[in-house]
Amino acid sequence: MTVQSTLTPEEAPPRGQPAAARLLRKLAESPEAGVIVACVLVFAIIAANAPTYTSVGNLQVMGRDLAQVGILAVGESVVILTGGIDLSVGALAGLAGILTAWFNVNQGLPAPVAIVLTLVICAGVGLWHGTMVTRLNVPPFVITLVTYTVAQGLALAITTGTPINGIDPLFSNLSQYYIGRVPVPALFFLGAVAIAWFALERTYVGRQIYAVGGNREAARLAGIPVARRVTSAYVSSAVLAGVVGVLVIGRMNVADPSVGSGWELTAIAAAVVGGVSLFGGEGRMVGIAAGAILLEFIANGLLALHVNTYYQTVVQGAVLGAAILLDRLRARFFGRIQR
Amino acid sequence: MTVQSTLTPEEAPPRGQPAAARLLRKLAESPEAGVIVACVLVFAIIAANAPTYTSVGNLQVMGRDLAQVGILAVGESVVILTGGIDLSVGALAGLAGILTAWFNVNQGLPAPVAIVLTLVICAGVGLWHGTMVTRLNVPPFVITLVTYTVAQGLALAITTGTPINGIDPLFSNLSQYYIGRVPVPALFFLGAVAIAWFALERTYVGRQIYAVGGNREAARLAGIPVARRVTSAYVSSAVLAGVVGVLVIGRMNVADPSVGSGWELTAIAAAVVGGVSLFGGEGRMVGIAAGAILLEFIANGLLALHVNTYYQTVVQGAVLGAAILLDRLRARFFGRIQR
Amino acid sequence: MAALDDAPGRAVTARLRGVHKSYGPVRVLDLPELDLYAGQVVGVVGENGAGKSTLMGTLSGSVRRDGGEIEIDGSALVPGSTEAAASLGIAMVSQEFPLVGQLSVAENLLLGRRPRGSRRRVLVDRAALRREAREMLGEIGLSATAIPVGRQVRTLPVPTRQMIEIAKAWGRRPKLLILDEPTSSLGPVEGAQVLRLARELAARGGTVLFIGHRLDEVREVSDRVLVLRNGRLVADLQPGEASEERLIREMVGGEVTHSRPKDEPTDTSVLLSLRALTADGLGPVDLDLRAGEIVGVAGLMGSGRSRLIHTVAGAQPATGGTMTIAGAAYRPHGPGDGTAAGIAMIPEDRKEQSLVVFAPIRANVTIPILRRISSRGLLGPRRERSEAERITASVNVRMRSVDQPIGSLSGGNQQRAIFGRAFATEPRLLLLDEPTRGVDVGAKAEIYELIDRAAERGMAVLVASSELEELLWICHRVAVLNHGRLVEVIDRAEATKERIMTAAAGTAPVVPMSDEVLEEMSEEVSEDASQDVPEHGDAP
Amino acid sequence: SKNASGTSAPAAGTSGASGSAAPPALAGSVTFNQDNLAKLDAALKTALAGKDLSSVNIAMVVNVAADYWKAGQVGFQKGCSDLGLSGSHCTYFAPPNGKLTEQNSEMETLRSQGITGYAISAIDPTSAAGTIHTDVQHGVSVLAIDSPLPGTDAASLYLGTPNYTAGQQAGEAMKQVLGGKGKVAVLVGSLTAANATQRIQGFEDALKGSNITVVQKVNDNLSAATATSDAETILANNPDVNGLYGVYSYDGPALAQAVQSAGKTNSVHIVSDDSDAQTLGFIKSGVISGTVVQMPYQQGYTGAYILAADKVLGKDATMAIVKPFLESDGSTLSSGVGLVTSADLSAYQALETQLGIS
Ligand SMILES: Nc1ncnc2c1ncn2[C@@H]1O[C@H](COP(=O)(O)OP(=O)(O)OP(=O)(O)O)[C@@H](O)[C@H]1O
Ligand SMILES: Nc1ncnc2c1ncn2[C@@H]1O[C@H](COP(=O)(O)OP(=O)(O)OP(=O)(O)O)[C@@H](O)[C@H]1O
Ligand SMILES: [Mg+2]
Ligand SMILES: [Mg+2]
Repeated sequence: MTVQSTLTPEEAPPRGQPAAARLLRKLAESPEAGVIVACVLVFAIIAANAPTYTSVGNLQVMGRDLAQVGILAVGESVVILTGGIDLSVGALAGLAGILTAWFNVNQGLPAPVAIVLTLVICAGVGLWHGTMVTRLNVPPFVITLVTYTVAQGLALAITTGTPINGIDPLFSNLSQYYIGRVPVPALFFLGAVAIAWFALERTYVGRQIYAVGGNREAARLAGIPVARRVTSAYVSSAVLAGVVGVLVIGRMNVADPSVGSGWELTAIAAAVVGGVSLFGGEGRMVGIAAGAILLEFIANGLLALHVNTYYQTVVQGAVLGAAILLDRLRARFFGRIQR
Repeated sequence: MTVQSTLTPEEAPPRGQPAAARLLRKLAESPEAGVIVACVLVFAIIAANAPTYTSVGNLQVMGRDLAQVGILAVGESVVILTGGIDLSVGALAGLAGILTAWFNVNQGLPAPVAIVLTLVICAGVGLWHGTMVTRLNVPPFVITLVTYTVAQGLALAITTGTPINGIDPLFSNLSQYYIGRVPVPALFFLGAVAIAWFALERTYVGRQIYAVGGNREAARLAGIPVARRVTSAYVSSAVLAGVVGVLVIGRMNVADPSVGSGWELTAIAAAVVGGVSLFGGEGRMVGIAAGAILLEFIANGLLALHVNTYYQTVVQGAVLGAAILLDRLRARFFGRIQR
Repeated sequence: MAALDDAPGRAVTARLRGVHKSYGPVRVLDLPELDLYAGQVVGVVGENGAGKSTLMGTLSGSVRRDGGEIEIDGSALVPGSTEAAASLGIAMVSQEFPLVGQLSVAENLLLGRRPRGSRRRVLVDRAALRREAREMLGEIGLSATAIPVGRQVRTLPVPTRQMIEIAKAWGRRPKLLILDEPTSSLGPVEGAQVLRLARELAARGGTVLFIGHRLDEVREVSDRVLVLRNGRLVADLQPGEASEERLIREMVGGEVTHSRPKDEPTDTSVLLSLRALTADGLGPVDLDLRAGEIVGVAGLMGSGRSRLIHTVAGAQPATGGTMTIAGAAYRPHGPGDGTAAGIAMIPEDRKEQSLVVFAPIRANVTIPILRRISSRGLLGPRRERSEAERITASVNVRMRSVDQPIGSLSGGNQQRAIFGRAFATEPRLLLLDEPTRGVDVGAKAEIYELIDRAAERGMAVLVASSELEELLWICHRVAVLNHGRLVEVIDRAEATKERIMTAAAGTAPVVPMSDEVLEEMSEEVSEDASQDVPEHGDAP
Repeated sequence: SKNASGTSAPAAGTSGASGSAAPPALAGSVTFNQDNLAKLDAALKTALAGKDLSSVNIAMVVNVAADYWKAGQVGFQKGCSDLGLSGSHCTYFAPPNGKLTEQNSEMETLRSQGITGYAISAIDPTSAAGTIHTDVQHGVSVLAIDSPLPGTDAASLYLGTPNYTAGQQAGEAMKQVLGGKGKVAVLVGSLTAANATQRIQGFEDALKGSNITVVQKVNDNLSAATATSDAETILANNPDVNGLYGVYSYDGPALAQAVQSAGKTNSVHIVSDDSDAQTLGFIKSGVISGTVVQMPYQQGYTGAYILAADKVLGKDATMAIVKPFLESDGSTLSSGVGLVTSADLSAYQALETQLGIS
């Protein structure tokens, strides 16, 4: 009995399209396309209506803003890629700022020591999350919610509500200097994106993180140290939150306990808008960065446009909604078959 | 045709335990046991240390509090059971309060009409969520985040920040009266839990919702109208948010635009603490109610214990963390096979 | 069950002593003593739930054994560690196709390890990765043009994924290769290739554990056949002793027979009628199905068998043609319409398409009949339980109680439960897609009997299957699909394997498929914008 | 919400210099109403002397857990200890997030704890009305602090200063530093809290008739970090703005920080509220021209005395003692308002030290 092999896929159909059209189509199909297009559109529309929007000064402000929620989004995404979630990033960033300032001002430690100490503590928090999630099977949502609450509380308890003043000038140097005309914090954002991109796409550990998020059982059976990969995601997220905390106190020149809470939602939103699936294993750094940038474009743009304060939130929501619908319609017409 | 069955069922293993021990073990194995035990423990510990905690007055306060986040948690859970999430519940509750008051005060509609109109609008919002999720495949996190933002903004825009005064006394009658010594809002909470329990556990629609959340494709192929079930979950959640909004303005006797935001996190936390899986298909009303009650016991207890304001949040987080660890350890020793 | 003594000089690859495993109170595996020798293919058979997968799991580390010692080439194997097992040279192709759908073929092939000879320890050596992936595919006889290594795995059909899974295990150069039902989702060509690979490894001095339900296959490939029953080793046979009858007797502890179904159905009224039916990748199909008739659907992988089943069930939209059921026009907008028209379908993928694995059996078997068994919308727990018990009893599901999660049943028992629930909807038309995949001989015979009984009761049955013998055995007629088109309908009197295969493999004009599907099939995932060597480059 | 406001006449009225190049020196005032209140405290203490205070169980409920209220808490606790009340009969509560519902629950909880009286800075007077009504019916005395409670059972006595007046004073100061013309942006932490809306109203009313326009009002949602970012955004997008008003305690420093990093300290003038350490630092360095301050310490301290007297002496007897110290409206007991500028900074800091606040 002669039988032909059945695994050969059908040949590609003859395509009449020229190369450019195919490239365009390919771009339109990629899940990141929607958010990037939305970024460009939103930027263009606002710039056309608010002359100051594209001024160097305002772009610098946006750059500094991105160093906050944007960096958090990078860490958050890594956790989401493993199929988890980290609700603590905002509160932890706030606490990290307070801790650094407290070490520096109240305990008299030099700024670099205070920073390192804080980052180590943050790493410890990430380790704790990872351990609880992998060893005790605590749902990530729950354990990081606990940290969120505790961190917010600790920030209040340490300061008893009073901002910590008199931090080392090094902090504001970090935050308020420029390289060329690019503010240093914005470079931190770019750096975080670049490093995360590199780590996720170009290292074994990164690819294993995708594997763990995509199919945990398969990853485990293939001998990938699942617990270690998951834990490392939580550690990265927590350390990045620490970095944000340090940058924020530098920017404000004071450590205020009100900082950070609520940012986790924006960070998660940036990731999801950027194409990260909350089920894990899917999403890329380009999209995540674009998601964070889109949210910042909108938030800043509404101020630049002098939208009436009372309507700002509505408009912000509406623009976000429109951007997402756009992306969905794109996916419907150009997208690959969805899961 | 003769076939010898190969399928003799295995005998039940001989069990040496007496009935009582088996019942206890069965209880310990159920996923709701942990949170119920935690409720009892937390209540007992606080009651022993704060004499006013168990006073009728304070119990009434807790009852009224439960009518807020507790009812939201019920609706939220139904959405989570289908494998989705609804971030809009808190903001929508806030907006619903504003809308009702605005219809009543600014448009001069009678209170019942204002209430019905608001609930219809909320149902419309739920329908919108369901449609976007089922037809356009928008991630639930994203579409409800948009509603969250827009609802918060609309509440501000309608009121331009000033609370709406002079609402019909009917609202406060709803909220401030007692049946026996039980405050009416607490009865709303109990009613919502009972109805949700009944609908989920005792009707075919409810069981279909579990099936949809457990395996959407299997449910679809088995002929369950998946889109309709998912949409109905979002509608229930939105309508319950509307009910909470109406109750809240009654309790406060004014419609304040700051109400509601942030409650979604507590509602989700109540559900998750109560054993609902964020992946859908798993979790029961008893646990959800217990989760909401536990969070309220803790929040109110800290006030009753006169815990220093600055430490309250830390302690709240710590107690929550302890409750969850307890449950995890229970699951480890008694639990059924986890997914 | 002493070790075979025909291999006195052979090195022992794996030595198992007192290995056992229990789930709850049930001991599902209990092996006092077992040795596996180098240079052998060891077949393992047993009915569903006999403990085959559990045994393999303890060896590969995916299941943590409760006790006992395992030595691989003299080194002790730590329980429950896949890493330890892998480092001792054990590789497993498991029943569940554990690939990561979001990653590329190449990354899946080298999941959890680096390309050989690559000096980069931290950074992914993408060139080496792709090179080795292509080599790995080549080693098992697949060409990299057939399976582009940059393509996302979830866009590939099931059989291709299974071959990738085999290439993945093979590429680890294992000392002990475990194949858990590797051929159940494969076509004949690939199936034969897998058997060849097993022999090749044995010839090189490795050991292969080969689990299968197709007894002829197991006998053909094995040097030694182990039979498990209720977690115990009940027979350890040499190829000469392992006749099909003997194996079946040992597996089930008795005889199994199944006679061919009654001749032509007496009722000749047409129940389902398809005219020029087309759907994405399917058609045109013209077919009449009479009440009480069992019609098989044969074809190569990807020929559209599942699509035909899905289209009739309403799960995939028809793009043209007409369907009528008992004379009435039938235009489903979803599977719900199919159910309402009296159709029940059993899809091919249990885990993805049928079950809520973590939910109790009780909830799983009532899914399609929830509405019917409730009165005025209400459904009491007692009613649900009694229905569930009735359904599971009607198909002899082996279980402790209906409250057990269905995921804890063995594959065959899960399938029986699904059959039970399909019958519970009392359908007029039964659509079966690979109904006996991963099901043991005993249960298979029972399922055949259930199918017969359905036909006798007047149901029309449409069965898609990759097992030709199965179709020849149970069907009145066999419809053959080739590239989505219905090319021939063969009566049982004329049906032979050869005739069916000729029709199925014959070169037919390519069916027009929508651009989207073609594009989907021919393109690969772009891992990122800067991906340097696109697979298009390899294609002519 | 981190402030209240003052009625005492600002001493700021008459600074003549108004050149737009050099910021005109702003005269300040830090006298508040202390002398008056000190006399009242003494009178109450005398009346309470020798009485049994063991049944007194009082609380102070403020509107948010923030730095501003630190002084209020210190004052309240000092008042309690001066009266010899035990800590467990002296509850201080600050809603951690400044949410209306947090405050409402706490008020209901207090009643069930058998409180005899509380001083409250209501987040929303209307919503508190019902609870206050019930409380007063049950013999609990309620004292409005920080913002008055018109139309409630606690309308008869108010200890504090109207936010509207504080806003007006900020407006007056702004008029002076800008020399009567320019463009102003306002940064605030809430668009809903009464103290914020009243202050902005006062501020805008004070600017009426001048050539100063408010071009933008921005809400930072009670987050200091958002305030910083918003402040920078305002500056980047409004090159013609020359005046900034920061309403919440952290808004002033956020604006100052932004002005400093934009290098506009000479061209943009800031008026703020409250006396954060950072704000005072910026006053010293001249980045902030002036800040409107109140005396929450006194609201806590005198509040404790009044609540204790209500319980021990009875409401009428207490009112009789308080009466001579009231403002002309017959219900306001002013805790004063001041304007801290570089001129009176040291005097203000000396006062804080004396009260044990900082
Ligand atoms: N995770 C689990 N929890 C509980 N019971 C389980 C679990 N996994 C397997 N079992 C039980 O262990 C027994 C052996 O199962 P196993 O999967 O080894 O059977 P098998 O021989 O591979 O069957 P099949 O041919 O159907 O694949 C079955 O009774 C099954 O129900
Ligand atoms: N456009 C589509 N819409 C809905 N379902 C689809 C679509 N394309 C394919 N499917 C379903 O995807 C599944 C897998 O497709 P595949 O190509 O493997 O099936 P097939 O051609 O029917 O193969 P086989 O003959 O081996 O069953 C089938 O169940 C098919 O019904
Ligand atoms: Mg098996
Ligand atoms: Mg198929």
